[in-house]
Amino acid sequence: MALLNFKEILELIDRVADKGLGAVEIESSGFKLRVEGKSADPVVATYMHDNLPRAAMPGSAMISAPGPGSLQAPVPEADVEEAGLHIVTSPIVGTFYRAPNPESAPFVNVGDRVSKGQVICIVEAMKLMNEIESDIEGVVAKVFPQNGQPVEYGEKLFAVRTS
Amino acid sequence: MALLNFKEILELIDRVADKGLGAVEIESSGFKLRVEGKSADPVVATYMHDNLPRAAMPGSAMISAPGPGSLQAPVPEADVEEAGLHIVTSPIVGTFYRAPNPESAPFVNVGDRVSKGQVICIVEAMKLMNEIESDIEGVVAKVFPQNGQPVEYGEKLFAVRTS
Amino acid sequence: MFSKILIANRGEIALRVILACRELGIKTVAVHSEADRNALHVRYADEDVCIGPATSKQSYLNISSIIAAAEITGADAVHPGYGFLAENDHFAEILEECGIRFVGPAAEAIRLMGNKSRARETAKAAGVPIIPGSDGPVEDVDTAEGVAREIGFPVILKASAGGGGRGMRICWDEKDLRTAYDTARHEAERAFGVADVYIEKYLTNPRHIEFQVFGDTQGRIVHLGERECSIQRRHQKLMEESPSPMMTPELRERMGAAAVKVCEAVGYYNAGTIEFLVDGPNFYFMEMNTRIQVEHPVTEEVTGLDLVREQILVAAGEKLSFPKKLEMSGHAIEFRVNAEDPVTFAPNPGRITTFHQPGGPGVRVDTAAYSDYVIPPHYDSMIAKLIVKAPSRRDAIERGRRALDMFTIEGIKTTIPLQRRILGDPRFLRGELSTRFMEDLLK
Amino acid sequence: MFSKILIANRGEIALRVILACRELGIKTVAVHSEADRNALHVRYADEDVCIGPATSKQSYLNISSIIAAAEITGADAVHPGYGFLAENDHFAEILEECGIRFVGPAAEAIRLMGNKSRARETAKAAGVPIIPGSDGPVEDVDTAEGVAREIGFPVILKASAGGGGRGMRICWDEKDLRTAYDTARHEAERAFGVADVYIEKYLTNPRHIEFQVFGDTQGRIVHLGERECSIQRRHQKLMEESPSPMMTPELRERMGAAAVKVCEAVGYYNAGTIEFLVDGPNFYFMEMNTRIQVEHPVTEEVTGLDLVREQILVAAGEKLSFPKKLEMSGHAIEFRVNAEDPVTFAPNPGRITTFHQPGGPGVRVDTAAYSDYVIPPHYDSMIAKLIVKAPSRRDAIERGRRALDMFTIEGIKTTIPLQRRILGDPRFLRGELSTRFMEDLLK
Repeated sequence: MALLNFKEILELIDRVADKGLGAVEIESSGFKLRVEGKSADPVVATYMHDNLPRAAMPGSAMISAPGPGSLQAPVPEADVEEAGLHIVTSPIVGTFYRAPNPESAPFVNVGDRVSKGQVICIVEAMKLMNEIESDIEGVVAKVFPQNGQPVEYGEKLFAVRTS
Repeated sequence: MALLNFKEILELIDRVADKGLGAVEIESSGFKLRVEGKSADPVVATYMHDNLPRAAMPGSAMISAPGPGSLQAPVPEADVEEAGLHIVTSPIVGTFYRAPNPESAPFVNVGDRVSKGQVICIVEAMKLMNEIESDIEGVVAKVFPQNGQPVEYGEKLFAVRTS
Repeated sequence: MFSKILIANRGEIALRVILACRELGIKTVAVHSEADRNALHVRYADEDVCIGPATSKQSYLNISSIIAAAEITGADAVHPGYGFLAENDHFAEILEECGIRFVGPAAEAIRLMGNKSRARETAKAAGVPIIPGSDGPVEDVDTAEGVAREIGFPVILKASAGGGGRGMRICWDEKDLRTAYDTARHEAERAFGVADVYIEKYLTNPRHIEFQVFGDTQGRIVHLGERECSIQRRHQKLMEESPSPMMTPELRERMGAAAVKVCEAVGYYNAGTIEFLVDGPNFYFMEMNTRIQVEHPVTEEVTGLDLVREQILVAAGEKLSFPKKLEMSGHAIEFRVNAEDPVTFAPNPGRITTFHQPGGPGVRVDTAAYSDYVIPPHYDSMIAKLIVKAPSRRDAIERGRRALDMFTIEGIKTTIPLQRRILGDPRFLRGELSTRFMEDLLK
Repeated sequence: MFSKILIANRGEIALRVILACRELGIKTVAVHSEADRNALHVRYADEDVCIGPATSKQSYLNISSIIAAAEITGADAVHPGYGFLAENDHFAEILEECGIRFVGPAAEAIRLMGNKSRARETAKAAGVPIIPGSDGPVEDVDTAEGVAREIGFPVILKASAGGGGRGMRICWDEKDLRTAYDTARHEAERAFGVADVYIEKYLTNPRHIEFQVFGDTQGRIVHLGERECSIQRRHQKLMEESPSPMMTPELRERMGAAAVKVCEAVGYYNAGTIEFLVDGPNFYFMEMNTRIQVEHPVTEEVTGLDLVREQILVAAGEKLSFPKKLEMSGHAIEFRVNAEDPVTFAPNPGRITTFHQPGGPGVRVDTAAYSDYVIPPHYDSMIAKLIVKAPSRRDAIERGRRALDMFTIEGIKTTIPLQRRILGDPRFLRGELSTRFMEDLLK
């Protein structure tokens, strides 16, 4: 069995019943388990074992093949998983700048040590230069966007090695 | 069986019943088990192990709850599975008669021995009386339709015990 | 009015009939083969009867099964849809003998007009121009060759009982003809149960334009304008539109009058289609379809009528519900979405994993498909019809483009990419159509 | 004409704008929250930008994020849809300051008319009857009580900035008013960011009838007939139809003229709706919606216009494309299909396991849902709009019935059973509607 053995399934069933839960659903590539409690209605705990939205129609299409104009950052997912790496994401939509102005040096470079609260880049939105601070201490391991590139909300900006 | 053996399935069913759960559903490539508790709607235990359209929308609805006017014979599937039983189905659409005319005795009754080729009923279609022959030798174990009832193509007429 | 109609068909047309019945308050009976247990027409009908195994011959073409199904369910009428038994005069006749109304023309009209070679004679007798060719079916290959030499090559062999391209062969010379004769007869036999073929001069670059006709049993017969159906691949229509971009009011009047004349010659009633080939300034009667067509929605969209509803009303003895001079407005295009490889045209049955259809103004989708539906390999590959309507042809094309772009079908291949390509073709945009359009496009 | 439009919305209206843009050859940018990554508007737009987390306030209501998204994608116009920022004058203003066109009226018109209490004053000044009530927002509960005593109970509290039933409370006596005042303000604050509420006489049995208006920047303003919207539950419309079964040509002319007069008073352009309450022979201006409405398709179906296309054309400076006297024909009904329990009305988000929409003539479905779509719990519960059109109200009802019957949505509960029940109600069939219809039906 892909994920659970029979004893584990029974244990799950007992747990759902004993705790009076609505339902538990487990889904993993090619495997699916759903236990519904007495009540019915919505799912209380959903556990998905892979990162990919399974059959979600537009999702799968978007992720596997971003449209020509898509702003999805084409970052390989593996980068994110790497142990000891913390990802700083953009809190706003705008244009990413590594330096305060075109003549200056970048706020930070790969290999630089940054402290929590240190300004590491600027995201310009509506003519405002928003200084983005590092939310962690560590060493810059990667800069994701190019200088001057548009970034979305939640888009990866930096990877910071903390260990 | 892909995932669970028969004992395990029984154990699951007991567990769902004892705990008063809504349902348990397990799905793995080519294997699906769903046990619904007492509450909910129809299906008590569905076990699909084959290549048939899986979650085919109208199918599931038709099978679990035939519409008000549906001609689907409401035969419990369990009957069919019984070992040593051969099912004689209707080769045509029409009206099922157990006897050549209203005054006569039925061609066969439960418990009668039938030989291959023996006429066992009539299906009337377009004013024609079509004599239906048994395609096997054995003892009549069950007559599915009532006398005078309409039957579809492929609908179960008789169960014949061959062993 | 009928109280219960049995639909002797499957797929989108069976659903189409169900929805017309529902609006009229008529109960419905679906019949289905073993392969169609999960089909939507079975789900949405009030009753359903399994009539045989997957093979059409033993189910949807099985007359006695279908009539027995009508009898055991107490249906008082049968709608045949299109294809299958829709143009089988024998079926219409037996039904009437059993006291069950056939939603279509009289059996006699099917016999006269559904048979292609007899229809030619009828049209000729009514003074409507026909394409030069044989007087009726040709008895053997030598007779065929004689006719061909007389009218001159190229010629085309056609199944007398046929339709939809089956039993059809183009012959450029005697050698072609000798080879094609048997194949065409064999195909006709397999498809329609009758091997008869006739022969016609083959026009190399004509337009295929058909007129929707409608008659009631009180003797009134009218036409509802034309449909441009030149975009075909292997004699199968891929797209249809109304009005035709080449049509003038004068030509419409002449062709419409000819269409009505042919119908009057046989006392036709219910829905029918007169197909013409148009070659330069000339038009020729080609054949008549004595049934509702796949492409009836384009006429519905420009006339505002519900033709299937009208069929049922007329079959029940009512008068045509619309005025003689119908106001038509706008431009409608239909796209037949087939489960086929858009490049090789190989049928591509299988499971539809994702199905999302376009909406918004002027968009209609007639389909019996859905997410998770498994297209059986036994039947026609058409899984949906997309119909768009807009004030002008140009707007309808834009609407069609966006609707095709936003029609998402995954898990199988469809003709959508091909139709998107057609919409981008300059000749198509200019309305320069002919039955050779696809051949030229794919060169 | 614009080359790229950003759509500051989600769901079916975002798709609706995308399809209008596609027909006009305009590129589109979708914005979306983290919860909407798999939404169809993201899939079908040419570009997409994630603008924030699931909460509306931080995404679809986040003005700076949306404007930044327009800037980084180079959009030259923004369509706000309905809801969210559609009636936010500040948003319209900033956009224009940034050189991005707002597809809607001038910010000043939103300020004057989008604000309910100011709109009352405008209508009053233009000589259009209004319901007795406060002159603008009431400052505190004592003032409210004073007004209520003057005009007499029952009264209704309404959010000045509002719409869609949020921040609305009916008060039958002083005690009700004292309790409701704070709640209504709180709800208004949460929904629209402005707590102001005003007070009006509450009519107990009126009809809710609205007029679609449309103006261009050349100063022409017309109305496109009425929509009957009396069927509401908790001030949320469930079904709309056009024309209203109670309307006479004379009343339509008087109400339409009043609607146009209100618009002229503020130099209104683009799409708008004037809502009236009709009480016996009297009608009262209630409020104006300075945006496209959810129910715009019923007007599209009877006029043959594409209102979203028209919005874009007018925003680009073009003249209204239609003649002053529009021919309207047929009868259209819209059903809002919400993911709600039809009995308890509790929202019912979750995964749609099966989704099959009806087709055939006269049926339109505008939706962003599909099989396997997971309805997020963060937003509106409307998942589809079913619109039917037929020659008469009676036929439209039959068509609506069969379309609802053949609309299959599984996995979640919807309002469809409730709407089927409404279609069977004798008062509905007779056209005896009022805003109390649902209350009486569910008694």
